[in-house]
Amino acid sequence: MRKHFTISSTPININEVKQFIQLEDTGATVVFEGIVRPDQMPNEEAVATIEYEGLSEMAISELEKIALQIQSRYEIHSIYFHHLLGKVAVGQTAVWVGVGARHRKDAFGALDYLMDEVKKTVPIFKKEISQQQSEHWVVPNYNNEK
Amino acid sequence: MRKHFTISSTPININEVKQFIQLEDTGATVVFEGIVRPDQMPNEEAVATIEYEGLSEMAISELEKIALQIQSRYEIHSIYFHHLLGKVAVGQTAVWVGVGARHRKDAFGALDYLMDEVKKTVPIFKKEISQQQSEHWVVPNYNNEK
Amino acid sequence: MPFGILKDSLGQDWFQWEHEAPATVKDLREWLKQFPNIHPQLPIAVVFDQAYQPDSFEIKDGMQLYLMPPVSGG
Amino acid sequence: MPFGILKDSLGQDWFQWEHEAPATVKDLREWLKQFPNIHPQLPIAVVFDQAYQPDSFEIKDGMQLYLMPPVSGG
Repeated sequence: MRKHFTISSTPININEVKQFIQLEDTGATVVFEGIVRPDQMPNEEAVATIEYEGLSEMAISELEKIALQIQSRYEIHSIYFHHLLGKVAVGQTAVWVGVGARHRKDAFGALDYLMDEVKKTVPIFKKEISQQQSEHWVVPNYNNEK
Repeated sequence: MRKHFTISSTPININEVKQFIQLEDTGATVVFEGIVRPDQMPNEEAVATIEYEGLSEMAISELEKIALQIQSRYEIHSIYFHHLLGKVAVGQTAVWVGVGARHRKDAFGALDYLMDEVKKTVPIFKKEISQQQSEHWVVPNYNNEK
Repeated sequence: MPFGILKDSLGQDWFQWEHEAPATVKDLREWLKQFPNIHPQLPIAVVFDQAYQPDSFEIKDGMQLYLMPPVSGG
Repeated sequence: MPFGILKDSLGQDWFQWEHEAPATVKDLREWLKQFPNIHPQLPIAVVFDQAYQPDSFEIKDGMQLYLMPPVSGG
């Protein structure tokens, strides 16, 4: 299986993902982008930027584990994962993920599974920042009132 | 909801899909491409080209019906669907589909649902053609021996 | 007008169907059974006015219908 | 080294933990309860050597550990 995992501060283009994931007998490619939304923060200010921090080396190691689980569940040709660290403005993509497979259902299933697992174990943390410079750490499944 | 449905003989680029589906508060975009595979035909020759034919006007009308069903099931911002008619060579994309939504699960669900329904009702038909010019109509769920 | 594999099975792009009125989609399906090149297991959909029509749909003089095998796009 | 919201809760990038040997991840978790800025419901993962470590993991002298709140990438 062809794999590419990067945790980086440099944005990429959807074409890079697409070109990487399509191999000779690939019949389905799926590319997901996670984009920063202008959500309302707890203090009712709007998110202007999200700042991501993380442990790159461990993140790659966790992604490798997830890739092994995916290989045992889905027939796929390739995985591409690129997550930004640092500040990402509203409307900008923070994560690009692509999967190539013979069949659509495997590509969809693998990509969905990958993102579910990323949100459980891959050490990346995000802080919402408003135009007025208020900050709010996003902590899933936790009462995040300060 | 922003919608774009085309049945055409002109290929497009993944960027066109991506740009169309990302609106102001979109947090997730998913783009699927269906690509012609070098499968083995019943006579054991390899597919070199697929030729698609279809009823464009009715296809658009069926897509509109599917879009209505999707809107009642998923919260999405946009759908893009572009299917080629005519000959498409191995390794080339025959269909581009994109969905934008606030959340990934809605985008994934809607796109998967759309493709499932397309394969049931949208009047597009495909014929595999080998390098040696053998032809084979693909008829799902049917014993297709000639 | 037949589409896809049906065009090859019938060997022509279109044909005329003559039937004593009243006729339905079900009658048309029965009539199609006479063609030895159409596999009896092949589902055939009948389309009029850009929409699939049920067995009970009444076919009137001069209507242009499409005969469709299972779709295979995507 | 604490990560994410924990860095703000603890007010510093790193700190030293002194404990009579032997100590485990569970002991460390107990010790963290003294910090009033850490919400008692916040799950904290302890990472050593690029991997999550269970409560039973034995912490040895000089180990550099990471304290992690729930991840929120993607």
